[in-house]
Amino acid sequence: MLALTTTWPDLLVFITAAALIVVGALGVISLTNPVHSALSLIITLFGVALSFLEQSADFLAAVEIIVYAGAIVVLILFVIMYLGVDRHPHDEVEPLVGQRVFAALGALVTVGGIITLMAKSHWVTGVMSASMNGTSLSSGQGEITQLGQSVFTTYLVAFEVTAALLIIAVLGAVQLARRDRESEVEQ
Amino acid sequence: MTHAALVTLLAPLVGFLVLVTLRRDASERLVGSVATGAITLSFLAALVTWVGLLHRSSREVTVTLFGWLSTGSLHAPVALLVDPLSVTMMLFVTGVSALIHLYSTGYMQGERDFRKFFAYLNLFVFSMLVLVMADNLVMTFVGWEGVGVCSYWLVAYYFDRDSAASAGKKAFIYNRVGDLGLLIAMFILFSHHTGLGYLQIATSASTHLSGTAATWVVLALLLGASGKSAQIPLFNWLPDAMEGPTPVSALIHAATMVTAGVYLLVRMAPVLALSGSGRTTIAVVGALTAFVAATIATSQKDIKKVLAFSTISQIGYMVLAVGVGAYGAAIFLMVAHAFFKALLFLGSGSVIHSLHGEQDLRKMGALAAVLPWTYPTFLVGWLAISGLPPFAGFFAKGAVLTGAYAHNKTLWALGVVTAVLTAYYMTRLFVLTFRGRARYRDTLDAEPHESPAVMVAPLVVLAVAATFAGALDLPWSHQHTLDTFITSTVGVSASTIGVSGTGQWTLALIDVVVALLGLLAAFSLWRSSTARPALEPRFLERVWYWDDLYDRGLGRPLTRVAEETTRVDDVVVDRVVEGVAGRVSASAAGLKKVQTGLVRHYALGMTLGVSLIVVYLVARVG
Amino acid sequence: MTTLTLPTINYLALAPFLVMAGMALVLLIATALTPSRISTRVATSAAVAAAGSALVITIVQGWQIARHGAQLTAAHSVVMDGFSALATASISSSLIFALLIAHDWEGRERFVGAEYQMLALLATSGAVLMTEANDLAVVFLGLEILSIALYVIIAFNRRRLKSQESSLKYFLLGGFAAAVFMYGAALVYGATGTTNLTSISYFLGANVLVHPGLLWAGGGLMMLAFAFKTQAVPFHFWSPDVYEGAPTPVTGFHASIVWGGAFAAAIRVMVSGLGTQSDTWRPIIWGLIVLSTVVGALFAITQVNAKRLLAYSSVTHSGFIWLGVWAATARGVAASVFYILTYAPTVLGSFAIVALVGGVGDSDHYLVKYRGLARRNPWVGGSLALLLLSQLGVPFTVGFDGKFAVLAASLDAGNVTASVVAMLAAAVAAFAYLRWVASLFAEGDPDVAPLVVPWASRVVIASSVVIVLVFGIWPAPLTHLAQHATLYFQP
Amino acid sequence: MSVPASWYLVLAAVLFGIGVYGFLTKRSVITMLMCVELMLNAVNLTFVTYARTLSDISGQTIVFFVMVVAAAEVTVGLGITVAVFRRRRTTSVDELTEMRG
Amino acid sequence: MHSSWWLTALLLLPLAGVLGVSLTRSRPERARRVALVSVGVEFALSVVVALLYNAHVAQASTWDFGVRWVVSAPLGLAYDVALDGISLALVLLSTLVALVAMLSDRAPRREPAYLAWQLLALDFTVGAFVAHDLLLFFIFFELVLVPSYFMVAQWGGPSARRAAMKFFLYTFVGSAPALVAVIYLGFLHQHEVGGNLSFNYSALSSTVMTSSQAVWIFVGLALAFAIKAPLWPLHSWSPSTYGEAPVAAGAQLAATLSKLGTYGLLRFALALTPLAVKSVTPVVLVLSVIAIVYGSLVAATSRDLRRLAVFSSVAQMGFITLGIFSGSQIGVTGAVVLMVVHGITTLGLFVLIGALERRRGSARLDDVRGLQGAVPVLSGFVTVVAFATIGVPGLGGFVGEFLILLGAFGVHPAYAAVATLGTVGAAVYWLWAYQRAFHGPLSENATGMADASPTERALLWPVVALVVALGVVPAPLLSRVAPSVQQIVAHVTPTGVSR
Repeated sequence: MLALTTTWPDLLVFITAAALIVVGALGVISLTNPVHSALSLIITLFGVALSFLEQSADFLAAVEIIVYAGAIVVLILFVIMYLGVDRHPHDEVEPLVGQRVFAALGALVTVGGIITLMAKSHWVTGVMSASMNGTSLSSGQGEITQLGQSVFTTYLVAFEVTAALLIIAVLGAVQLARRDRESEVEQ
Repeated sequence: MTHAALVTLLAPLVGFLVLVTLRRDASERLVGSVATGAITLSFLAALVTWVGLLHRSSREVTVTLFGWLSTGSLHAPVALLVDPLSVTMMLFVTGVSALIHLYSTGYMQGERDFRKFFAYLNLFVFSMLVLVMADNLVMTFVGWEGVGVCSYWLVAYYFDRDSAASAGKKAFIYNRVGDLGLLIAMFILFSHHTGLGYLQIATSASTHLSGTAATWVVLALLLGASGKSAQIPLFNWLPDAMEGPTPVSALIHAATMVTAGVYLLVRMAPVLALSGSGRTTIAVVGALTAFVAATIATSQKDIKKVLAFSTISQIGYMVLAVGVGAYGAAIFLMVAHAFFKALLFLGSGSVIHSLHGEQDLRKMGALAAVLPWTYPTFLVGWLAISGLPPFAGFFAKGAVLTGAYAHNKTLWALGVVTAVLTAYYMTRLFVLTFRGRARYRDTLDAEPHESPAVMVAPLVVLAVAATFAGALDLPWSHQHTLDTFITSTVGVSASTIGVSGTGQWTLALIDVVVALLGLLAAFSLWRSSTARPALEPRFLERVWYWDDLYDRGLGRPLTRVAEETTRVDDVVVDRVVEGVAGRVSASAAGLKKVQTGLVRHYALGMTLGVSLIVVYLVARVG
Repeated sequence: MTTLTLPTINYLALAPFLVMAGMALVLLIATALTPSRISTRVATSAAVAAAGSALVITIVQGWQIARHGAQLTAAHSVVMDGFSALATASISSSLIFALLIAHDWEGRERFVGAEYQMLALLATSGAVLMTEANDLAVVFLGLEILSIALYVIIAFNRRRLKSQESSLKYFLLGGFAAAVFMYGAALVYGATGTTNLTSISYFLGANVLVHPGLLWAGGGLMMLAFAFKTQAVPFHFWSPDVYEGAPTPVTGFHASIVWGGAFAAAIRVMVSGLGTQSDTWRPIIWGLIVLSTVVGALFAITQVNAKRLLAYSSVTHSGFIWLGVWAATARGVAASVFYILTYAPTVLGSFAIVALVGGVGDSDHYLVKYRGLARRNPWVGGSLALLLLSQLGVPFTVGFDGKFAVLAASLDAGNVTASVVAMLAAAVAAFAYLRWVASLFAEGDPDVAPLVVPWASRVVIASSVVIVLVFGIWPAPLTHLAQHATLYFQP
Repeated sequence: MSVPASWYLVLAAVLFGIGVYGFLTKRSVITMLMCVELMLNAVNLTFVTYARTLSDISGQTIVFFVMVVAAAEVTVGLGITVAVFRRRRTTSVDELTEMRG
Repeated sequence: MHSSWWLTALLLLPLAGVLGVSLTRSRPERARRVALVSVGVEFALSVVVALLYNAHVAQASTWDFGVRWVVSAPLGLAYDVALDGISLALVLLSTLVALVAMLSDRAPRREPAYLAWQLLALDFTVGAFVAHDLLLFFIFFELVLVPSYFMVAQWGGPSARRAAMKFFLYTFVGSAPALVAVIYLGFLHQHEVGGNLSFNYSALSSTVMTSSQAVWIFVGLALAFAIKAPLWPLHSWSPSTYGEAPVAAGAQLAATLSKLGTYGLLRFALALTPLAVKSVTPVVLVLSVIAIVYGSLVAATSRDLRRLAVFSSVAQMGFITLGIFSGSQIGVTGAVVLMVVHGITTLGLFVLIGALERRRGSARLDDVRGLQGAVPVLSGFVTVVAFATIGVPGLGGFVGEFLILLGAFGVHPAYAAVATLGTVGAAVYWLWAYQRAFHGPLSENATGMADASPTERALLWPVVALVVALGVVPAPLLSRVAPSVQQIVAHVTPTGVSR
């Protein structure tokens, strides 16, 4: 089955992407220094971008690198540096009794259950035609065009309201990060 | 005639209402006149009623006043039944009451709550009349309870004496237990569709009641009668009731109320007729009570206590008479007893009055000289109750014993023994009071004096009545005037009893002999002595330990049960609720620890929640 | 060359959102252009005006819907039906209340500027968007607009550490929940091939899924987000901490505006989108109901802090609203909407008083402070007592009518056990309210001065009391409205 | 032909699981934030995979929105973190326990 | 058929009183006058209604003054009031109790508020009694809790707050399942006949259901009612509540509010679920009999008049439930009579408790002796109340108890026989209690105590008069109650135990 449907390069790309993703993710959760975690996150993001590429989502792959790795993680790194929390690595002893066990249990059961449910459903049960006015992902057209069309038709409202989100982000950042001029009195 | 009956009934009520609304500072003369006048009026009206009834062809007259308890199939109107039985009762109740009212105006002079006393007394007479004049059981029950309430008030008249208060309570509660019987009897009758009116019952009992049901009714009635008429097993409230003023003892606890049970049984003769075993039980209870009470009376030291047990014993005779079907004899003895026992009580009241409240026989003696009126009248009463001819007691008791003889020889024998005892204890009482040394001088500083005229006059009237009441129902040539008169009600005539003329003479002779026996024995034993421990065993003095038995067997356990129940209520019932509430708050307090404030715990909780959902979905998808 | 045909947009449907977000933008620009900070009075007026306009617009919407029926617009991603109009109306009026409470609070705390109003408007616009979202993507965006703006205003009071701490907690858990929600949305997308709710329901109506596991997993995960926002146990953990930490005017947001959006979206997704699968998700909601009512009640009775108490109380109330969702019938939806519609003013009125009692600093909310309030300020104390009794479910208050409506709907659909459990839990929770009410009337500290009640709070308290009483005794107008708040699509 | 979609879906699920586990076990706010990013990336991966499987561009479009949301979230989240840090000198969530019960 | 405005006026008048009191609250004396006038007029109005009431309005029904006005169709909420003989009796009782209670009690502080709560309690009680709709009844039934709570908590004894809380929560927990049962029944009916949700009494009473459904509905409703009554063993809220309540509140609670429970049992729990009767009757009868015996036993040990009132009530409630579930028309009629009489005697008892507490600061019986010597008139009143409870004929209590026992005996002789013992129990506990405090030598702490004041006499004489009147001429009450009872009994036992 595997050999029949999958070409070796594809398989190789997948394995690479999967390796990047898993290693990066494990790095995020296992490294104690936030800076290292952030760098590890970038590895995952590259893996995700790679799998986007592999699944003909080229534009998203680019955005993933530029926005995520380029902007978000940099912002995170900036804050880590700004606060200087990298110099205070956290104690690796888990203070909460049973937290890890239950966390592992919860994550495993949830993910395992979801995978089971997916597998029971042959991984996908939807059909393309279900979308009332979705734009089909046809191979002939440029992916960006389709994406653009989708954004400005099906998801026009969604797209427009992201503006509100961005205003909030700006407003919030300003409001939160501003220092009070008057003395800060704990009440 | 119906109007006269109404006046008979309502005059005491009006008297009561007038007394209640009188000004607090009304003079004793006014109060006494109103009270006595009301009862006298009632008595006169009763006479008119009687005469009216005699001139009627129908001997049952129903006077319906208004509908009372009428709902569904229940019809219990306020209605009077004027028939020979009720008229007989009305006559002697109002008559004796009138005399005792008159007596009381003297006896109660200067007492606190004079007005209240007479109000209660009037109310009592009213209730008693309701009891005897009612046309149905429910209304009888009204009077039945009404006399109980008045008795409670009057026994506890000296309420600041704990013994009086307790006695009143005891009387009421014992009566209440008896009332259960009457209630149950009504319930059984009603559930057998006999109706609750006496005339209805008389006509429908034989068709609607099975033998078993009739027996249950009779037993229930007997319970009721034993409560009110102080029979075994509920007799021991009556001696305590002597805590009340002596006129009260005379009226309520000797002449009228305590005979209500007998009246009820006679009234229910149509039902009694259906249950042989029921009647036998009645007869046995009566005979036993007569005997037991008589034994106790031989050893009492309190003049009123002796009379109280004597009353119980005499009522025992009446009940015995009912049980053997000698209804006429029962009523005869009831009337005769009303006269001589009221006489004796009032006489003893006069004695007590003269001794400034002394009731102990040992501290009396030789009063014959100082009480010129009381002494002879008391003498009459003594002879009457002892059963010596020609006094009423001889005839009445004779009738009862004749009935018993015809029915059951054992019961008759018991009755005869009781007759000996009766003569014995009454003679003892008489001797200790009026003969011997003037022992009162040891304890009393003042000189005894005869009572005023208002007190003496009733004594004389009663003495006359006690002497001649025997004429009401003379057995010779089967006259049986009284018996014949009430036959229409009870349906059984003395002439059907079936003792031959010779037999009756023989029995009468035996009665006289045993009475003399007891009399002479007592004379010889008590003329010179005041204390004979051998003849006054503790067993008898303590009333066969009857009170102790109730106290140990019922009173104390019940008190404990009540206390335990209270504890259960405080501890268990409430604690269950508090416990549930406590458990809720405890679990709430325990739960509170879940909210640790640690965001990772919160996230974990959420994750586990999601896991649960996922597990459920996996399980559901199969 | 492909042509781009923009979808037609019914701006009436989007108008409430646009008015709110637009006013936020106007205020933002005004802040940027004016040299000094905008006065609170101006900012409040502007924001209230926007909310008021939104309210008016919903009336027009309702009129339109009554005449032309419900409609989809903007490529079916937005729906305008009776349900969205009523939910939006509830949210808009709640916003007016919340703004008025905040106005007095800002005065006490000496905050100036229009930042709070802007964020409140934006957050509310997110909630409004959720009520009319017909696409999982729009639901998600509405949810995030609402949430992210909330994170900021919860942390608004920079002087209070608790404010920031609670914001951070809420933010972390909210982000977590959002991610789970989106994962669920992705699975639903995979299961049905679309994110549009109408399409989903058509798809499910036309196809019987032999293997519904994927769909169920998606639905189950999405439910977490709704449960999270509506404070259903076990996804409620944030709420007491956030209620306690957040500035009191913001606390009032949760059970009114946030619930308006979250329950609206939950109902739309669960009933309209996944209504065919109700047999599957009902047991999950059953669990939420039982846990929320019981746990909320149990926690409520041990609280000593008014705001925490109200948080747990709203957890219990959330369970009641879920009862209506459980029914998944027109009656159920109407009942839940009615509940939200009436609970919002109740809880906002309560918080208006809590904010007043908290006083300057907005930090001391312990119940002991309420001792004797009804003696010092009879009207305020009496109002609070009434609002609490309404939450307790005493007849002739909206609280009873709401409980009655959801119970009726749930029983009508055959959910006896959960109904009984919920009622018993409500009885347990009664202790919490009653204790509070009792302390209001107790002999208080004579040295405590009576509260000064500024006009804005006065308006809020008076209106909420009027609503609670008038619609408690005469609920017909609201039940009528709720009855007509039908979903555009309901299987 | 590419690898089966199921592989990517499992990969995404695993990534999601790692994110969840990390979120539950890391104490630094910033690391937790990164874990949320991991989860969102799993979501994105799932969407893209389904977009390919269903041959529907919508899945990709939504990824776009998720990214916007992620950016906004991170901005605000870091803002809060900074604000808290100023007062408490810590980014450990375990020390934020002033409110409980 | 009379206009429904009579009932509406009955419901609006106390509310107007509340408004008046709150407007005049700054002048307490004037507020008191306003309150008294409104409750007085209310009483007069209820008397007028009683006189107007026609027991056989239509052949089919005994309901009069009816109107139905739907408030909210989706919720099934309706203003639906009507009177029949049973509710009429209880409405009269409520207004009388409210009037006397208000006259008998003065609050030491914040009296206007106290008066307003009393008026509200009256209003809600009347509302519950005139409700011809299960839901409306339930609403009023619940609502009564609020004024009761405030009256007890704010004007009660030292631990009144706790007591009031316990009372509120206890009853509230009980009514939680009741609401579920109410709604469930409504839907059963709606699903059967279609149309809007309706809780109309007449409509619901013809609902078809299985017997297990009937039992569940019964249990749900009966729990709430049994707690309110209170029926053993759900009485444990009452000692603390009656112990702490101020006199007027205590009178209202014990005399009328408790009747909401028994009324609900009869009117709704029993009459709406005929199929449940067979299976629940034994249970209720056993509980009733236990209540009678148990209440008497505990009452016998009580050293306090308030506690005596509590457990005496428990026993009396046992009689009432015995009557209600006797399945006999006579028994049910007796139960209604006893409800009224118990209300009146309890009212008298609370007025007396108030009188004693004003004089001695407590209604304790074990620290004083010989009161009859000091206060003969008050003692007389106590005696009358006691005898009415004991069931002495000629007083109202006898009529109730006798009818109950008579009716019950025909159907359930064993239960009735045991219950008859309770009549002895009442004598035991009352006479004991009376002897303890009123008999015996006058103790020092009772000397110089003032006897009944003119006001107290003016309040107690009507109570005595009523008790006597009900005992001597019960016909006016019976003739109004019986047709209504007959309808219920005929409905519950169609085969007809008409006895």
